Amino acid sequence: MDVTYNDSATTNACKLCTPLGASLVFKGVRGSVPLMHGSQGCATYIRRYLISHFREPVDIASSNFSEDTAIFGGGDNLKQAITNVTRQYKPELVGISTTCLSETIGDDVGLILKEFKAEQSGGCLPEIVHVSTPSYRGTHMDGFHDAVAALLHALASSRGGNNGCINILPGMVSPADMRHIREIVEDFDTGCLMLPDYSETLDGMLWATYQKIPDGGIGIDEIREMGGARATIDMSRVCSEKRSGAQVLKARCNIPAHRTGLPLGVKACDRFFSTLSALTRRDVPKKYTRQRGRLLDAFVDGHKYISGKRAVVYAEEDLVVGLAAFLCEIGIIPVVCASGGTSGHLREVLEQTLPGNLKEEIRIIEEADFQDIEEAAMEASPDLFIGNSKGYSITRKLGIPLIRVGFPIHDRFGGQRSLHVGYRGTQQLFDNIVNAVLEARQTTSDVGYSYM
Amino acid sequence: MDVTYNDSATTNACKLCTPLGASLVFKGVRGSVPLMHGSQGCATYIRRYLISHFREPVDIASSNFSEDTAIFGGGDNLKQAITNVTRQYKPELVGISTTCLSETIGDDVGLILKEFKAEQSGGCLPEIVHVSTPSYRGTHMDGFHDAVAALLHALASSRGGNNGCINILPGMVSPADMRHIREIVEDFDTGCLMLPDYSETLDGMLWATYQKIPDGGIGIDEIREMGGARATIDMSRVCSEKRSGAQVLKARCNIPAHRTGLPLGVKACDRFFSTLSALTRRDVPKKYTRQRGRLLDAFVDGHKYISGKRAVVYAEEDLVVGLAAFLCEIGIIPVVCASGGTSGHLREVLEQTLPGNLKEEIRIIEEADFQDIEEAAMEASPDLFIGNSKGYSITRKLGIPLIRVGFPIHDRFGGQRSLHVGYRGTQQLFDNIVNAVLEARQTTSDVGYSYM
Amino acid sequence: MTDLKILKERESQVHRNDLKAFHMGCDTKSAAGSVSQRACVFCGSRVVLYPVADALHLVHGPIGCAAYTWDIRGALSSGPQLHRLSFSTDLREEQVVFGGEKKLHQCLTDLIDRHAPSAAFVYATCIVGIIGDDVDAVCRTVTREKGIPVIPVHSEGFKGTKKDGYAAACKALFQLVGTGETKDISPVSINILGEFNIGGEAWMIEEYYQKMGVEVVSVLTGDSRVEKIKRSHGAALNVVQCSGAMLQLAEMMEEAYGIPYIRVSYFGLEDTAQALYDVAAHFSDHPEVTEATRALVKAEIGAVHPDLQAFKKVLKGKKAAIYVGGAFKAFSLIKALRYLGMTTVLVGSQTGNSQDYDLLKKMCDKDTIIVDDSNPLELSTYIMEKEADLFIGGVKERPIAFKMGIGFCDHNHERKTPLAGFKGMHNFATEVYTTVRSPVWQFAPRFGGH
Amino acid sequence: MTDLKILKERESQVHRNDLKAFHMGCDTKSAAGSVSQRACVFCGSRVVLYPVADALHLVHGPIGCAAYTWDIRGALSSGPQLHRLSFSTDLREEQVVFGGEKKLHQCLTDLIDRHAPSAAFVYATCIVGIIGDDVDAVCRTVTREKGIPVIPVHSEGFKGTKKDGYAAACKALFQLVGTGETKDISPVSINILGEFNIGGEAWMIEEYYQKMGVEVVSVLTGDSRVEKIKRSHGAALNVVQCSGAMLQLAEMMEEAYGIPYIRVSYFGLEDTAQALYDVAAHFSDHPEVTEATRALVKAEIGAVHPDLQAFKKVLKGKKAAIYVGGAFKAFSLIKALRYLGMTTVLVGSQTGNSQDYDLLKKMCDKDTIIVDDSNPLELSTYIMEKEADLFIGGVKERPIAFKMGIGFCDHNHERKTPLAGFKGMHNFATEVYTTVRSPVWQFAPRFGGH
Repeated sequence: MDVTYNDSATTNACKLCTPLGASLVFKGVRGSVPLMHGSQGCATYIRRYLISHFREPVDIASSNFSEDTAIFGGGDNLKQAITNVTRQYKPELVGISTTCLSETIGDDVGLILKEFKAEQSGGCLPEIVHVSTPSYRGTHMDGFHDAVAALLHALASSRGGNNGCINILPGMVSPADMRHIREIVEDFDTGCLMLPDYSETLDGMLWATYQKIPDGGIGIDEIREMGGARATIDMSRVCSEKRSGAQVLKARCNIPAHRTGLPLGVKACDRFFSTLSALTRRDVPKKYTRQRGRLLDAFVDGHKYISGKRAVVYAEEDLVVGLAAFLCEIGIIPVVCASGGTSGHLREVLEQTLPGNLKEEIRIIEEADFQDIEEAAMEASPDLFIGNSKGYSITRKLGIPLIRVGFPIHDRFGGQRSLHVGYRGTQQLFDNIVNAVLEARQTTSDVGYSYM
Repeated sequence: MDVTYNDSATTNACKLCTPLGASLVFKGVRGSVPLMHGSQGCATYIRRYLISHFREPVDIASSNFSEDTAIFGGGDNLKQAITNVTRQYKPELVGISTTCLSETIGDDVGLILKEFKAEQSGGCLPEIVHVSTPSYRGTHMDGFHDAVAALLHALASSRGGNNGCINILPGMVSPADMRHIREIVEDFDTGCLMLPDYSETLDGMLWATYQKIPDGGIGIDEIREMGGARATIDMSRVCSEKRSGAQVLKARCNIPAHRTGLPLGVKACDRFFSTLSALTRRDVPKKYTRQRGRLLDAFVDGHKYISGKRAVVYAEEDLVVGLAAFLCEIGIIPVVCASGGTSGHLREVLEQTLPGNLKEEIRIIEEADFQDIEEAAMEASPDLFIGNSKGYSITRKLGIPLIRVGFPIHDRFGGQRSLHVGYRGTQQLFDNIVNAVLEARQTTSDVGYSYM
Repeated sequence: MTDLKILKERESQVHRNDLKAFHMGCDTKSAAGSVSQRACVFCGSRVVLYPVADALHLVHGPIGCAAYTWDIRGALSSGPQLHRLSFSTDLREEQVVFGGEKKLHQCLTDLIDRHAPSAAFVYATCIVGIIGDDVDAVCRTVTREKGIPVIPVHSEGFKGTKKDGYAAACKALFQLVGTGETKDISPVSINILGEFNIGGEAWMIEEYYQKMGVEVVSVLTGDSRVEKIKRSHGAALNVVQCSGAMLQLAEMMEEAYGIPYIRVSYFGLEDTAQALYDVAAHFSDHPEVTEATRALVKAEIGAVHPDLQAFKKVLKGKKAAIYVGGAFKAFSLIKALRYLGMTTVLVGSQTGNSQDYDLLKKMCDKDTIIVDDSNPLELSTYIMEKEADLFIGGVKERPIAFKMGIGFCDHNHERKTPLAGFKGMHNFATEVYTTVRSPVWQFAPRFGGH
Repeated sequence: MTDLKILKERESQVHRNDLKAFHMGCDTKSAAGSVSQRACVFCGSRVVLYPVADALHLVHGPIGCAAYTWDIRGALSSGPQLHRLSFSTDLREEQVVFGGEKKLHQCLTDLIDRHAPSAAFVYATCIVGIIGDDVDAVCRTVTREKGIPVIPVHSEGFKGTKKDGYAAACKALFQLVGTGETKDISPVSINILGEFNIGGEAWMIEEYYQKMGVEVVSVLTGDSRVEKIKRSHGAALNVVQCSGAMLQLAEMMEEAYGIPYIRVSYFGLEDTAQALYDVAAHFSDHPEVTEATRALVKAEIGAVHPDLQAFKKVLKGKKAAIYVGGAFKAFSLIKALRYLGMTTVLVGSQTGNSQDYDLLKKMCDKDTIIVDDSNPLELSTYIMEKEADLFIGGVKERPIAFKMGIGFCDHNHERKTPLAGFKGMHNFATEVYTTVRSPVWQFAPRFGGH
């Protein structure tokens, strides 16, 4: 029997479902509560998964479908859910994502919300934004990008007049990344409107009293302001252009869009910094030229430890692109570049980005699961893995180090604080890679040098 | 036969010799070249040792004693050396440290320099500062502190009038630490005069043309200005007060001195920040209260992984004090606190700092070598070591992790960039400790969870 | 009281213990829009079946359900590790439109060929019912084709609560029970039900029974194998661990095979001893069992008692909050904490029933807060009001405790430490001691840290 | 030429190779104030004796000399690891004033009791001579008391150059030579001198000799044992590796025991083959040795040749700078680089003598810079002027190369990779290839990176 790829089972998925990405985006808006329209389990599982990475409360409400709901439609449940969330959390925004269940039974969420607003016309309602995220269509990254686009679609308005700010669509980076990106943009003396921004909401402080909705996030007014910005920098290169938030801003508010890719690795950072420099007509601040200088110095100091090493890279597609390009800069061959992502653009973007002479040595796997990655790794005799925690069992079998980046980090501490972007993030990653190689060499050596 | 401690051999020293510390200080002055008065080997060995940690060129000149010199005195060699260094390097300052050899033969360096200056009265000489550093008296830390005091003694002048700056005597911290300390002080809108400052000279960028003396360091004019500062913050608590640079500034220029200890751990950082706050009459900037908040959040998130663990700590004495106090904050018992240092104050300062209820569980070893540390560790059944690379062979035997801090880091990469101070440095250290424990648990487990 | 606005729908599910009777409004579905800590039907089934280590567990649906349950539990296996892999039919839009049976059949075939499992469980998730796949039919076909039991688990998330998921799992297991060989089984024999071998707990308990002279035919489902489950009807007694998870299987086995069952808990010294004595009592015609049990209990308690007394000195008077999945676990926790000198100021469960709550009411002090199917806002409010020193719950409760500067103990399936039995009590006490005594709380805002 | 101001004292030590004769001003002490890359007498002794793995190495002096030489070299031992510990009398002011003999005696006694070494070397450092300790007397006393050879090494740092340290070490070793049993030693036997088993090089070379049918009596001092050194006078031939380090011992053994010696190098295919053939030639009355040597060389070269050709394609035309301790090593490096298609644009050594430099002159192309006892300013100037792609040196040279964006290869004692023999050449070529071809240079300022 002829089995096409899509006919086979997924073993140890290298992706998550769409509503997770959308919820993460809603967690990055000030005063927002994510609400999933579907069964209770979806919200609970996703909360658990996010909590284990971020180690922060992650309240996601659910419309809690029952069997009746599935038969008679989820309208009443959704309305009740919005009402209850509003009463308990007093949110400024309720971010609704659908689940496969509500999508499959055919709930028309737009219509339900229209009815609801009409019914509640007397009261003071929060903003309600909804994004369609059936988990049988795409991955968490699609949910993420679609939620960004939905927010901009609902809120961004052309306000005639340039507010001088720069819009940043960072994609699914860490809270530490978001803080660093903001620091960089602001060091160009320019306002930064970043969507989403969960740098505080998912990496916050201890509380004296319980915060129903943690402080932080981009405000609704700020999302509106994105329609009056100087430009949009979209850090995704694989996201379909027509689906992207940058496109919404361009089409609606005429904001020029720049797709820089993730600023990871020297060249990608240079691209980002020179974009900022051009947009703001300011020189790159000395702080960053020094960081860059130290990074290059480290590249040289460390190159002999890692030159010619072979790495398996897996993550969200944009992170794979960033990592693979960076690895090629430092002389590590990304022999396997894999992602569970389904954008369809990974191969194309990688081929544009990576040096042509390595083409034959690099295996690109789109829509990968960890079984694919394991099989490819067994053939590729890699020296190390770079990716999230989920590859651990494979590296354990192979006896090689795993350098943990991205999401989720479930078997180490501080994933929310790990920095990937900028010269500083690249420096950390570089140091981690060199040290992983040194540690492996030291540990497996009979001699155990204390001097390497 | 009755063997007193000092009669026995030192096995695997946990200290270095005095001129190393002095040279490091001279590397932290702009336009300065360190010059060792003694045999060639001293400079070469010390250069090699420093290069292996900092991975930067470390030019240290030597007066290159020969047998004749040792017999007839080193005056001519020293003069010749200063002349040659001046001709080749065009330094602003030549920082002379003696070695055991020149000290033992009784060279009167002060007198030699006086003669030299008289002979050269026509020419344009660099500043020449000298510090007596016989390696049979004290350790590298004594050389370090004495060189700071010697520089201040030679250069700092009361200039009548407060320049508003704050003097920082950071002690032997990393370049990254120095950058961070400067960032903090400057974020209080206050000038920072830091002695020494090798943040750029020993952690620099690639060069287009060879730099005889790398850029960076505190300028001679700035050292002079230290005599007109608002206050001195001395981060050493073990250094004999009467020997310290802070005392020179107090005695000579009437600058108030504050001994904060190293800002490592929440309480020590709080002390440092509130000192700055009081001196500048400014609130602690929000950036730092947030760093502090996230750090405490991490303390709570991570406490269960590490509570009750037992650590062996060894380093320079002030670093031992900082680390031990920090460990007690997070519930790790520093069962062995050891240093090769000979200040005589380690026990006293630790006893002031550490919680009384742990007294019986903590073994303090002054003037330790690694044989002492190993023996103490074997008895203390520790879970981890925290210290420089030199403890690796012991942790390898014990099969427990070594968290590398301080100097030297010879078996890992990026020691010059490792941050120990501030809330941010404490955060990194905390994350490293938790992750070392998690890694050990994961690796040694039969199950190999990818979820911890 | 606090300024918390309890949702109207939830007013009957939050109570303060006092002399007045109250009726807990439990066993209901969660209010729409509540951030319930509950999971779904699928979760209930997955929890029960997960530890069957030589079975293939195929989740039929879009990727989420499988992705979120991949290797997250501490249920150990002494042999095969097949249960730790995550298999999904990973349904795409095409299958949602045209049906997923063909893909299910293909996936099952491929996976059985590749992994050679002893049986396969096929979990039907939310949309499978909606798109109308006949999962039973596909399972029957593959059973026939591959010669191993391929068992559907009807665990559509929305079709009830986690408890319904337990029931679906029990039904699935019951299809295996009775199909194996039972000769050579001792008359002094039991099955252990509702024990999932978290951190090796089942191994500890099996060892107790071995020492007592009682044969353990099957553990359901800790470190379980399909072959053992098949012959579990040969046991003389079913010993059902606290949670309601597997009571239904015991009832089905009683009805079908006449095997009596008793309910026990292995948590805490008292309950563990009671459990072993109860089993011994069942075999009272074998007095040597009771004798061995006495010796065992004495030795085991003797081994942990001194440490526990030392912990007690420090823990005396500390206050605990408990929010767990099943109410039965809460009973044991209250007792165990009391043994350590601690009081329980809040207790609740996701899935307790009326009898459970009546019993809780009796066990608890006056003013203890008792809640059913609670949420973060309620839980955070009450732990602060009650000044709890410790929160016992699962991963979703952890950040609530931590944000407020309160110690935490994981008593859920993700933990890696065995907490059952006598040694487990020692582990539990150590963990409680460790978290409560940590110096980090000095920095918590509630203790004046800032 | 460049604007570098060569120190007047150093003008005779820096040359551009051309047709005119030049006389290298070498074998002098370093100019005061020059940042020489040289070490001292102690360093020379320590390098030679360090690999004797079952001896105690006690450094008599203040702490520095011992601290900086603790476990920093890749000299491997197949057995005891005593050489990797760092022992010091750690002299303090008290001993400097009142003398250190008593402490030395005490330390030796303690350490011998604790570690039971086969012999002890006592390194006298700078101030020991000055304070007047009679180290020889203490050593004699302890020899008598403990019954093992306790040998003074007169390595006061200022009393000459590194070469004088080699001499002191040779004298120390010579005290052991001749005190062991020599029966059972084959007439076809050698000692390997000047090979320190960095990364296991001595083991590779010993294996070659074994395959040739030549008995290796003793390696001096790689993976060495005191017992073996004692019987090394039983060998028929001393084979002295390139560096001048141990030539003096060979000369002393020739004089005392009539053992002839030959000088060889194991670096590069050509030199290694030559070394083995030279040894075989010495035993020409055993033609099977020559035969075995031919087979060995053929097989070994065959194994590495294809890779080397592949490297050569990429490396052809690249330019190298060499600055190493001994000049003999430089000869081999030039040849090896030439074999890889590379040219040498700068070459120098810390300790070469006139003959060495005359030979270098002959080997090098026109305009190659030749330096003796150079310093960072000179080296950096010339590597930039000559646009070197690779710098071969030690740890102190590394940052000079790296700062200027030039590849680097460590050919000193701290490396961990064996570079000797045929496989070593493969390692060397791999390392050169790896560093020269790294993509990081694209960012170097000299290639327009900024």
